[in-house]
Amino acid sequence: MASNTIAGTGEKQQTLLGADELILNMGPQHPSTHGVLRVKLKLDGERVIGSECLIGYLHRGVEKIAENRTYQQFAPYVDRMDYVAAVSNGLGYCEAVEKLLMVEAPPRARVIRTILTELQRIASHLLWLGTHALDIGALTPLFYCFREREEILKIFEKYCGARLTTHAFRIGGLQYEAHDTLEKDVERFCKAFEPRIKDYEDLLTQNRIWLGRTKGVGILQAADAIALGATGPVLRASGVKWDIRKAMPYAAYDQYKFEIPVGATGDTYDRYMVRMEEMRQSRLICLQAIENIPAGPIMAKVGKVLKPPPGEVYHSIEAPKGELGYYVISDGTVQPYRVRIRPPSFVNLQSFDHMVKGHLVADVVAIIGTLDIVLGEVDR
Amino acid sequence: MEFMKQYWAPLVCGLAIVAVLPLIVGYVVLVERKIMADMQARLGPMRVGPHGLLQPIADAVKLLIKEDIIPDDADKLVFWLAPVLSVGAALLAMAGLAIGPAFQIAQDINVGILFVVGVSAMGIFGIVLGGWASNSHYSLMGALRSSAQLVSYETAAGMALVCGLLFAGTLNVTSIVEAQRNQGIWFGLLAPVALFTYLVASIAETNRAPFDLPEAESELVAGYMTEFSGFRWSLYFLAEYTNMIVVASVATTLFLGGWLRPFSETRWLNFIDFFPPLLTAVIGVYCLMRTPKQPARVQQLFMLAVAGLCFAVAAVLASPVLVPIAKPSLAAAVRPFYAGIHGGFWFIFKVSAYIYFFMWLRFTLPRYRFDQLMRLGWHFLIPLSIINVLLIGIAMIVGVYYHLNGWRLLLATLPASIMALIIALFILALDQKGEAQKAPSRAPDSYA
Amino acid sequence: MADEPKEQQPSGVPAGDKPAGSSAPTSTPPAKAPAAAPPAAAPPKPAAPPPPKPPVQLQTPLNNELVGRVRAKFAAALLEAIEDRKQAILTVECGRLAEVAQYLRDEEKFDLLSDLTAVDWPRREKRFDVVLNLYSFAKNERLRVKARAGDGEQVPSVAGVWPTANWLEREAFDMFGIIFAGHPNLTRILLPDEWQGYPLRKDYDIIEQDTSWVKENLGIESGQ
Amino acid sequence: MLDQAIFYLFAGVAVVSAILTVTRRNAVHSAIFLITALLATAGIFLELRAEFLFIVQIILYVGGIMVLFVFVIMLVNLDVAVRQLQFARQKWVGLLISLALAAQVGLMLWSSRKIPGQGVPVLNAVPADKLPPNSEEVAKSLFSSYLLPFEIASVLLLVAMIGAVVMAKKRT
Repeated sequence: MASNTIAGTGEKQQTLLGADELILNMGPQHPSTHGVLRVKLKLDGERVIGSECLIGYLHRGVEKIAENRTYQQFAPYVDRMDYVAAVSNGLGYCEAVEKLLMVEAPPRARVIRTILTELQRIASHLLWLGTHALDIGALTPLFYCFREREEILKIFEKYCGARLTTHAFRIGGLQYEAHDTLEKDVERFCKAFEPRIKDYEDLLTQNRIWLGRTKGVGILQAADAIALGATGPVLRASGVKWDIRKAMPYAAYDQYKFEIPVGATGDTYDRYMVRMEEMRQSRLICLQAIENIPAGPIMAKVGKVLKPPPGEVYHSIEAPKGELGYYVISDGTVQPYRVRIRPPSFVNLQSFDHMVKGHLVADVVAIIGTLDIVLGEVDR
Repeated sequence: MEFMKQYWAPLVCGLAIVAVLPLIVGYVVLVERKIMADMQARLGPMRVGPHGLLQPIADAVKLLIKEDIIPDDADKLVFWLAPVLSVGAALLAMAGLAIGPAFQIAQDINVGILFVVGVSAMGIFGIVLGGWASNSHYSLMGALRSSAQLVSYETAAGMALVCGLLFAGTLNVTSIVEAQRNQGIWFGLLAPVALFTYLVASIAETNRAPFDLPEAESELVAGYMTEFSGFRWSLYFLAEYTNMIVVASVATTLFLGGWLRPFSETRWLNFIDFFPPLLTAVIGVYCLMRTPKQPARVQQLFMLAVAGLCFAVAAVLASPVLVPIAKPSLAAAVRPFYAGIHGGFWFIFKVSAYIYFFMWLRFTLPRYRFDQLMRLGWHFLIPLSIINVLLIGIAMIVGVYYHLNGWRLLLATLPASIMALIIALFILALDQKGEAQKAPSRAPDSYA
Repeated sequence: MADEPKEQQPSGVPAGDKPAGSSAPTSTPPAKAPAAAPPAAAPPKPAAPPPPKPPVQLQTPLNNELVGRVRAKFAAALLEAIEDRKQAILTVECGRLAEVAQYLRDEEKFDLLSDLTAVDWPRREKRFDVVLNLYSFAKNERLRVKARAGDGEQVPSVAGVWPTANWLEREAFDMFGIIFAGHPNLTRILLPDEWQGYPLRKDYDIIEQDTSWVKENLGIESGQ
Repeated sequence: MLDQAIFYLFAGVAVVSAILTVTRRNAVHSAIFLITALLATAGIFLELRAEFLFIVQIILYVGGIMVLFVFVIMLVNLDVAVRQLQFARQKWVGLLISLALAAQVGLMLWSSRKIPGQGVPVLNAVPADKLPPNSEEVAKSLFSSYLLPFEIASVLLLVAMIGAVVMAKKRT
């Protein structure tokens, strides 16, 4: 939120017509900044010659809150960070604390966790697709995406009673046994979902305007992406085949076959294609997982009061937005000494300045959209 | 009094248009929302009246009683003037349109179609000045985009009109339609490329998606309208939709045969005359079928009333067709009624189809970027329209030489159109090749 | 700050987060809310030290090739190398953090800086840990690098090594008040510019700021 | 009677807004008044039953040129323009010249009234319904008797257009 010079625009740039640069303040109230992101754009006509993200409008001090709650009490808070992918947040936190406790969730819990997390990934990507398309001016995909997302949220609701901030998992496993129809629901959704993805692709993938608006826009080379710490689909679209689900499998991902889609040029179109393919892969994972959900307990043996032995652990998962890391330090008490959350949106947003330079105002919204940020997570 | 006697009919018509047009626009908006909802797997407005049929009235009331906000640093005079200009130009353009052979406000203007085009183009000042007067960056950028866009696409649209005028040989609206009747073929069929060019350019001129950059809500919030609220905003809205009706009417008049029935001169196709009454009757039957499903008694009554209205319209439309069959002696007497009533129907039908196409595009396509819009305009549409005029002109000469007319004129104009398209695409491809060679250089200026 | 005697020990000290021999369960743990902590900061903490546990050696010295190479290169600058729950942790001398970072990125291929953050240990002489979480694509391996810094001490910025550190260091500055020397633009990022204090420090107290804000803007005494 | 009233209305509007065009400090206001003046002139054309001229005036001047004017004006920083001196020092010279011009025109009009058949020919009013279709007449005269001037004007415009393109190309 600090006001300061715009990084990288120290040199005076020659503007067309010699007119003054225009400072355009985009947000925090703007239809396509996806929340309360505020971007200060330096414009020459409509061309962006510098930008600065001002964030923090949604800062709630989640990390400070963590220090004053017990391990279990803090779990619902993580749902409020990336509130469109609450299940993933919960998974990351639960697994991090489990690592700290040196326990492991039972197989059944892990498989159900995987199913729900993959559904959440699809839901998150659907929301991204809808809003991204809306930013670029296609109205209709938004409603299609919400239609499918609704089905996923219904499954969540059936499972744990909540749709958005689900708090679906517990440290050590699951609180709830899977409802009787979980497999059937997931299967029905997955069966119906395949042709639906095709619908979106029909609307967008070959559309000349869509190509024009996304190809070559916001290019992030692989080296730049790594240097800027970008993870998740943003990194993969740049051609780096890295997915924590494969690299350091957690939950039950080591049991399932899936592909990691990668892009080539790292432009907005590649990120679009990568996320579309990820939805397909997530669907495949869900289908594989419901084939065989092992029987057994859903909770590991953890006490009612969690007192992890002193020490620290960093655990990260592949959230829909990228690497979601939890760095938890225990001092042996019931409350974490420190919980650091490595938010993918926050780090990915940092590439924005790099990507947007030289583009037009219209591309700014495309690039904000393609980064798939959630301000609840950026600001925490 | 002399004055009144001479001008009372246009005056009354003008007043009627000014009074009724907001209502029509309101329902166009409702229809748009309903179509959009249908395409997007939802219901759209359903609360005010059965199927939201009273929604436009509720919206109008809401807009009228909203607080009128003028930003502190706005240029008050211009801020006040701009929406009025916009809507004034749009309404004035309506005066030149002929909905039927007899129904035209400014009757027989010698430069009819030019009047419509020219006056409606003045509405741009409302947008530009409104955007400037708001003293907001978003508004200003919307205004800049709008003026650049209009100037670019006006050229292409004008060239497309020239094509149609070449066939008609007159600028008079009524005569243009008469010319199409005499030719027995619509000019849109003779010059499909011109129709296409005009279609695209008219979307751009009315700031509709995918060319709605001046008000692109995801980029510029609402562009030039950002700072406008309440009644002023609704004036802009009225102007936008009126402009849609105007461009659709111009296209209908010049390319789609105006108020003529499809194949109006082909006798054996006369059964098409039954289409208008049948269509309205079917709508009425549908309303009747929906009536029992309405939740409240009031809504059921309303639905019945709508159905009744449909049947009444169907009856009116059917009478000029049925009467000559029943009593051939009355055929001549019924003829003017037929022209008026069915002409009105067909005109409105074609305009609606044209506007439906606008809406369809809006819900389907993403938005162009500004430089892409400019490139499409200058590198494709303008060359295409100019070449098309040239080649159609040559085709006309060929047609005169070989005494081609009516459908046979297609022999000359169709190859011309195809050639124009090929040449324009070739130019575009060349251009893109050049663009690719310059690849990493900065993108072209946005306000080229 | 006043814990003078808790000097650093040579490598082999487990748990970089413990002031002294942490494996001894009887030693005072770094109490979560030290005396300086705000009275109203939290529900009362279990003040009692954790019950004695079987001394599980969670933090074991680490001696793999990587550590060997780093030690060979930086010798004394590598203060300790341990492993906690199978995660490698190196503690390096604060002043040479950027050098070590450069080496780890270029030579050891830790090309992704996953995370950079800090931890506050107010009872320790050098109260802050600056923690870097590195990842190597080539080795599929994570590494945590820590540097201890005192209050007001300048930590060399690694923004030149990994540009992503730019915002992460700003956040650490915002939350802890750690000064990163050589950072291009070290300003608050999440909190407003006029914010007083650094919230993630353990002794942070919002009451004063809150009271003064209420007084200034509402003209009444704060009820807190 | 009505015709004259309308004429004086348009003429008055044209003159007043022409004056306002040069006296307004705000360039956008000036542009608005210029548009008004052009529209009023177009109105006079219409009154003279010169429909084609009327619509060309609107399409070209109002719809085309003025849009570009306003476009450029909006790009210019208005605050600077407001602070600058509005009239240059040559204003007395300008006044003199315009007075001389006015005198010339007035003299011509006056003399033509005095000596019929000489000076400016005064057209006899033709009833509206007897007028030949206006646009056709314009087209015929343009492409027959005035073909050469028309072509010269076209070439001139083409040259100007190419010049503009060349100058714009140089910048990039």
